[in-house]
Amino acid sequence: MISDAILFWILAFLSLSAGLTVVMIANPIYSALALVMTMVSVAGLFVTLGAYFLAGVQLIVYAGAVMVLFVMVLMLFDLKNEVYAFTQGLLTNVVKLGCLGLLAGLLAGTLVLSSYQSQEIQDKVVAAADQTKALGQLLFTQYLFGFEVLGILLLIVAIGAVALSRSRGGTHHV
Amino acid sequence: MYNLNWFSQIGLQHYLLLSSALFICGMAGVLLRKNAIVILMSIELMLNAVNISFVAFSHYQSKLEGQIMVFFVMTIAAAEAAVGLAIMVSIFKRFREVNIRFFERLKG
Amino acid sequence: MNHPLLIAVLILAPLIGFLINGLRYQKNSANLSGILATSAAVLSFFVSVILVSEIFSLPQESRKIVVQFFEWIHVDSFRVNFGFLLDPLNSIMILIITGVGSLIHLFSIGYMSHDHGAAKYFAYLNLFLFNMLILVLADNLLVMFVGWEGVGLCSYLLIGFWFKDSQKAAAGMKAFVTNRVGDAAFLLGIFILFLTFGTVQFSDLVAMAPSVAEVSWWGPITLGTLFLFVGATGKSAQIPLYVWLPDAMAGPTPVSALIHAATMVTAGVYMIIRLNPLFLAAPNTMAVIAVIGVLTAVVAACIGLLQNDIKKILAYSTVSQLGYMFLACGVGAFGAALFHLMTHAFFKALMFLGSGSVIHAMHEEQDVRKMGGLKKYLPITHATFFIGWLAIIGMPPFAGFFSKDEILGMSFQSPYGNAAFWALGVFGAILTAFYMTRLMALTFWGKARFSDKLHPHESPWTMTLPLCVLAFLSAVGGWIGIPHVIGELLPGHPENFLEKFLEHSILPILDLPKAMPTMEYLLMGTSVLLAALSAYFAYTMYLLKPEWPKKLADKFRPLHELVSNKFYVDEIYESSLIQPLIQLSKNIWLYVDVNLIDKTTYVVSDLTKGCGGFVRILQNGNAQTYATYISIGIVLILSILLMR
Amino acid sequence: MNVTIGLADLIRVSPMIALFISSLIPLTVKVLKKNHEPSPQATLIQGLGGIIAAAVLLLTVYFVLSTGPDSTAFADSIIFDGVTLLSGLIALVAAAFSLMLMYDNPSTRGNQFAELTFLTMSSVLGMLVLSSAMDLVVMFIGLETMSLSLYLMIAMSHEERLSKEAAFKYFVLGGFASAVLLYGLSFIFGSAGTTHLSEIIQKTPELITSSRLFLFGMTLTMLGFCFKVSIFPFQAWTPDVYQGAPTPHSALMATAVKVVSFAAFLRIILSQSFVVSENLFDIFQWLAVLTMIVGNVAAILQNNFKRMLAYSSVAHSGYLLVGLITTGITGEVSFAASGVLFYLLGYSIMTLGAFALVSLLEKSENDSISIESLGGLSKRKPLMAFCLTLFLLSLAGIPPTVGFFGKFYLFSAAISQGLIWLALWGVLNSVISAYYYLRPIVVMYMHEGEEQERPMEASFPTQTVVIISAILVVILGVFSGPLFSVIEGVLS
Amino acid sequence: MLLSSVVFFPALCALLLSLWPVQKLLKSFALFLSLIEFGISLFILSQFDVSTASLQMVEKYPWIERFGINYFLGIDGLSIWLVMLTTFLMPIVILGSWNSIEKKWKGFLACLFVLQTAMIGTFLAIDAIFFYFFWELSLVPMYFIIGIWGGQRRIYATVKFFIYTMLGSVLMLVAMIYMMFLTEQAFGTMSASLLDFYRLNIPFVGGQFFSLQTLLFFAFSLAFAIKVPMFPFHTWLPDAHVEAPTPGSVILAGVMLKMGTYGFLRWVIPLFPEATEYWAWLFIFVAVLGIVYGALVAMVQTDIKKLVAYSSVSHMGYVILGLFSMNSFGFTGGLYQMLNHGVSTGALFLLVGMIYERTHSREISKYGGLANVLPFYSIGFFIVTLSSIAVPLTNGFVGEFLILLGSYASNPVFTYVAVLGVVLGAVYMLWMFKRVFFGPESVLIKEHPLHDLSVREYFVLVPLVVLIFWMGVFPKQFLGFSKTSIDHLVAHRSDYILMVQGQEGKQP
Repeated sequence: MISDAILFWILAFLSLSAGLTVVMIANPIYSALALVMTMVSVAGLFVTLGAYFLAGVQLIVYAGAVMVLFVMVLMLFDLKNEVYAFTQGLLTNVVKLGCLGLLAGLLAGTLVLSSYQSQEIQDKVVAAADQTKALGQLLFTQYLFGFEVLGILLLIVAIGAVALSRSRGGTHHV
Repeated sequence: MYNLNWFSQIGLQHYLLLSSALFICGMAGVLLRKNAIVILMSIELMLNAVNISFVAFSHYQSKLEGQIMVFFVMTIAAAEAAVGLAIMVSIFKRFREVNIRFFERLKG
Repeated sequence: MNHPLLIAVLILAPLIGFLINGLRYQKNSANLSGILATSAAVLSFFVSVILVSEIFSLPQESRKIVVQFFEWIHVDSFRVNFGFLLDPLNSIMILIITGVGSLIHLFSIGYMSHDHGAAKYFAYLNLFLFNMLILVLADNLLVMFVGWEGVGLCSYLLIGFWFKDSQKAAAGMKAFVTNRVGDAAFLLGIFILFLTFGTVQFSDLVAMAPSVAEVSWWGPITLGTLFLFVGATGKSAQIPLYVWLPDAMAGPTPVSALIHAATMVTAGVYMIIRLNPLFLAAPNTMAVIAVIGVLTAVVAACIGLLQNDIKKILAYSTVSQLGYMFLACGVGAFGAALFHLMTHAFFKALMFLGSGSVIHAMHEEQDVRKMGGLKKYLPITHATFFIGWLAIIGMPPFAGFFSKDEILGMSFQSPYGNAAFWALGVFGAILTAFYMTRLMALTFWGKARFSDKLHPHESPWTMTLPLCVLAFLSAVGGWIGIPHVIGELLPGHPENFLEKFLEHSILPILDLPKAMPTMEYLLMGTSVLLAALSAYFAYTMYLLKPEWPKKLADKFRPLHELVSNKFYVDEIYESSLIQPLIQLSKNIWLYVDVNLIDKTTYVVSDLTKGCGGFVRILQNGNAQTYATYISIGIVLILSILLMR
Repeated sequence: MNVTIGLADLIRVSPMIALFISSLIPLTVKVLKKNHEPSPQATLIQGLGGIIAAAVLLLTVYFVLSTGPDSTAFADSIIFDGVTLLSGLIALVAAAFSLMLMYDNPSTRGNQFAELTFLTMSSVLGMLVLSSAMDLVVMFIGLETMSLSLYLMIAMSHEERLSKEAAFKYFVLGGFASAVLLYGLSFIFGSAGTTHLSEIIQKTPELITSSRLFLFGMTLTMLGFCFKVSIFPFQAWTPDVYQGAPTPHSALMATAVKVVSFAAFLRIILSQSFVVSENLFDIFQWLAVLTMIVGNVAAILQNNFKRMLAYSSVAHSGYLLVGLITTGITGEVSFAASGVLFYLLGYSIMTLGAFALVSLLEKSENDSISIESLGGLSKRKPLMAFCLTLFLLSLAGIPPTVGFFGKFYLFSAAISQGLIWLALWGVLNSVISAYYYLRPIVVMYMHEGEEQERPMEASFPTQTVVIISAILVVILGVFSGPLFSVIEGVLS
Repeated sequence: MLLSSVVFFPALCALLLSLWPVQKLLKSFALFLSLIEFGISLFILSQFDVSTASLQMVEKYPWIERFGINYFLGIDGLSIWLVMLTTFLMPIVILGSWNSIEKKWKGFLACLFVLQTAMIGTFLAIDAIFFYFFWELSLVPMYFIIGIWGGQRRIYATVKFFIYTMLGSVLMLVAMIYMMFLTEQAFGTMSASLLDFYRLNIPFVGGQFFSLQTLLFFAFSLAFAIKVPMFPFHTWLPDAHVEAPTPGSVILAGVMLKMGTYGFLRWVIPLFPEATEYWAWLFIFVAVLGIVYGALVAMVQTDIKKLVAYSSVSHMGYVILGLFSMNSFGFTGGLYQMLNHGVSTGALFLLVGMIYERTHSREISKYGGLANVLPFYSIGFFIVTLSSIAVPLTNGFVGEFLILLGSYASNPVFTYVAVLGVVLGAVYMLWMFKRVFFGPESVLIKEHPLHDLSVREYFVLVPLVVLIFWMGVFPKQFLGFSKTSIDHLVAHRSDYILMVQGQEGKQP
């Protein structure tokens, strides 16, 4: 248990600090790299929660594909190191931060004070393979429709992105 | 010792708090950052936070639906990122600008 | 005899005359129009003579002809017919109206012969007759009100006849509006009487009038009659609504003679006489009427003393004489009031027409200071005017003597009267004698004060004939109401014809003390003597010692100023009523309408637009700001959820 | 868990399949023609054909195959009930009209019409999914399908500056709102243990009081939908995006997107949250009032016609929210829900008409239609001016148009539930709205001498849209009674 | 079918006219159509049964069954003359605007006829929503008439008119809907029929403003008060009148204002008897205030049309005073005054329009001495002025007299103030008359070659003048049609129920 706790705290620290870095650091490339760090640690958290398949997907899809996309775009833009990370405006920023702080407080308060169903769960150690199988079963039965639509969505996005790139102002002029 | 217990006994609450912290972090990025691409990243961050919370719920209630949800969210996040980046690229190619303050022509 | 037909002809003849002349509006043949109109009036006169003889032929108790034409308004319990009633009381009136009216029509033919608008003039004159006849023949208050407003309307039209002159038009308007004040009160009177008695028929009202007098000031009868009296003050030019009448002299002179001396202005008196039992049941009203009457008599006479416009003098004289009539009504001597009404109609019409003749001769000059010595140029006019003068200052045996004397006597003797009324009345008579003599002296006697280029000449026969007829009537008209005390002295002991004739129309004054002949002689003598003295004084002052008036004026400068400016009544009305009203209206328009109500709407609309502007400011185009709104919204909503 | 999925399910979703397949046709043709743009007429006909086919199938599925409210498919993840049918049909009609506008509009016609058609139809596909979803997951996917297609469509406009900005803003804020919505969903899942709407609805009355987590989740989810239907304070994107996007897209967003979002919102609101949580009820009442006010007062000051219509659409969302709240407190598909759907129908038609006229007036892709530029329209195109007048009067809620009856049903429902003050706010706001709806009429008919030289091309499809809408505005108004009964019958 | 035809024939005319192919004969055709419409209404008048207070010639078809809303037309003594007034004024208006409208004749006529449909519909609709339908519909054509064919500040005026009136009426809509639900509670089925509304017993609590009947009462009253218009909601009227073209002013003053007073008579007073009774003082107070206020403000106007507009405020104050006196005198007088005002103010606006056509000025100060130049015009104007200031034997007198009588019977104190209006009315009208028609000829008059009334203008004026005297001398012929209805209203004010002719026995 303690090891779990230690692992959690490390991952939590990593993900949170990386997340903060994403937000705080001026250079977008560093932001992107920090985001990769966050994703990886989130994948680690998935592992601690026993979602091995998702952890894999997280690494491959997110940290791999998506983040590469981001980095590529950033490279493409060739943005110089920016001086200011944040938009200017003291008053508005104070308002924004205050608002965020309040929201954080609200959420934290609620989460701390809430009671949860089945707080202590039976430590059901399921083999990774079994779980993935179950996941697959669920995906192709109950959530089949969503899955199909998701497929179509990806197609749409693919075609749309191409179309956009070929549109006026896009990357590929015809 | 409640305090020590709270640190050593990791439960749903911890994950949820972490998730909310990340979520706020992402929100802060969206609200505060100047660079449009970083704003897109911040949205990704928020989605990740949501994912943590889903998985945590899924784990502690031993309901796999949460994981399915995460699976979908990831896909959609990817699609969203693709669309967002496509839009950004098309804008950047034309106007050479990623500062969010650039997009203030429409107002009033 | 077919009474409805006769009455219809009587009333409609002038209306038809009006329509014909009205449609010939722009035709430029004054004589033809005049003849048409005059024949309509004469026709009415003949018909009224026939009708009056009908009345005479009826037994004394039932001298009454009632004709109902059609139902006019019928709502719920309120039911009014176009109904007419002829009884001894208004027989006299219709004779005066159609008779004097015809004469004045005749006079007008000559007077208006050079005017382009003659057709219109005669049309209006006929319309006036029509309305006046409706007024006096009406058998209920509402139909009377029709005539009441109708004559006011004609008066308005005729005063403003020469409307190109703004002042004359304004005078017409002043007359109408002042009358309207009275009319509004008249309406209220009608409401009160209707709601009290449930009817507006004269016969019913008179029959229902309680025999016990109403003591309270707020009783319905007192209130109703008071309002009717206010109506009468408007129509009959009494304080405080008399101001229109002197201005009304802006109209053609025959109009002044007909409307503003002989007939219309007496409508108020007629109305009170018509409803005399009702007024008798309200002693408070009677007191008010008497006081107002005598005050008007004196005040108007005072003003008349120093006027220089010949017609204005006559106008104030009219006001004053009307005051006597109201005094008579107020002391319950309704017969005397009617009597004076009649004699006054004769001599005042005569004097107005005479003044018209003078003005005609003087080429529209009306200032007596610029006349003088007209006696030799206008012999007939002078002669007739002289008779009128004698009549008005109350010299026996001319008409004015009998009627005025009766009023003065009654104001002393009647239970409603007292010595003060009598004294004031006599004072008024003295003043009357003075200003009338002044008028005669300045106009006809002494030296001519007009330029040599002017050659006054006597008027044509159409103008002098009416003068003669009226002079005759002014001379002998009083004999139909010879008082008993004098009658007894005369051969054949002529009885008071008028009194007998009106016996059933007018309630006798109860507990009238038995007249003491000596007392009556005394009163009579005093007033005649004083009037004669006053006349002599005036004669002296204006003919023999022409420097006196100026000396006197210098000596009593403030008083002279006050009187010659008519006590500043017009000015007071103007500055205390009319100007404030206009200012008030302008201000409420500006401040309430434009500034308050409209501004409020603008403020509301500006506020809305302001909110819109605020939203537009919030909508600053920055996606992050929008995201902030979303966040703030979420925070607020979640915290509200938690807090409550 | 025994889940069987078979042919029946496929038949149920046949409208979506038809839509998907037909959406691919123009693209395929384009590919076969070696990337040369096929004739736009053919593309338009293909697109319209697909939409009509979908509509017909939708009707068939509803009236022939399904028997009652339990006609679900794919393991209860989607449902074909009255709400689906009506909102789906309205969305399809709106999409068809928008497509006809795209055919003509200078910022959308030309060499990418095939792709645009594909994206439009994909978006509609997402809408159908959204309006029929009974599972939060599916709902989210539908929402994203619809939105992502729209982002792309807007970004593809020939006009570059403003539409790119609009696309970007829409995307960022949309993504942000999606994240919020998802976060809410996670809470709901966490406290209710399911993503299935019918189970959630069952559990709501108990959970909403006992579990704060669930309350938050429900609220955040609803707020996510509030964003889509532009409820204050989540309305800020609306004017910017409607103004910047090509007019046909704005038309689509203002109508179809709003309709299906409201339909999905309706499903969530039917969870009786309002009945149980007084707070939530109060908050939403205020949101409705504020939305109306904000939309209307801001619209007063607008000079850009599209932007004005956008604000007016915000205000209309406020009215609709009144209806939704009424539905919420009855807790069942009642006459309030019928009112909402009727209003959506009427609102869609008149808004489409108005946008169609804007589209008709646009000469080039960079054109912006100010209200002043409508000057003299009554002389140049009296029929079009008359139609626009009808739309505006209808939007203002003047009889005999459908707008009046829509408001009548909506506010009747509110009054029947005792929400008189909401109805009062509603009618007062419609007075404010009259103020700005009258302005274009003033300009068209009453200003003289400032006639704009604006020769209009005789674009047949757009004019057809205008005229059909105008006729419908009147017909649906005068004969609203039977239609309303039909809607009520379909819903219950 | 009679009522349907009288309501919808004008709409058909509007359609016909907008499809009329040529400019030629357009006006004549419109005139012809309006005369046909007048003929239809005359036929209705001839078929009207004066012996019953029930609704006659009823047409009732379900419209929106779900809410119990019906296509429900019916006529009785309260509405018959208003319908007649509308149809009577229409040909006159068309004839009167022959030259004053210079452009877009087709649109103008279409607006006019649609307006006629809306107005007659308002007078005849017995169903709440149906009534509201026409009520709001009437705004639109009038909005266009003022806005397109009006004067300089027409847009300001027309928007003000529209917003003001709409503001009032939306509250009424809410109240109507609420009452429909009340009928559902009371009788089980929802109904928007006025006849069912009459049968409702709406709870009333005396001193409380926030009690049901009082609130409903005020919601309705506000709508009607703005339309009438009553002080202080009157400020839209002068603007609208001044800016409206002559026909617009005539219709606005002649008929549209009556929609407000008719609303009081048909809706407010019978529907909310207790509240009416309780709050009558307020309305009488405001009416009296309006009478005096309107007159005073009219007095100092410099624009003839504005003067006439404010005189309308004053005159409509009389109507309200009469209606809220709530006795037969008041009701009858109020109803009669509505017609009088329609005729005389309509005529006044026509006359003002005629002179405006000639000189293009409405400034009183620019006029003077017209009587000399245009004698027949002046006579016409004078007669109408007389009617307006209620000289006996003109129509105005009968109405004003009855109103004041009724008001005195119920409320003497206020009547004393109201009577001031009689005086002030004469003041402002005659003062204006003096300034315009009397005095020396002004520069403006000398500059313009003026011609007296043309044959067409005689055709416009003579019917009005004839009617002025006819109504003044034989009011009985007019009041006879309304007597039974008014008696019924007076007798059963607190439990007012209206039946449909032929179904009196049956309980609906």
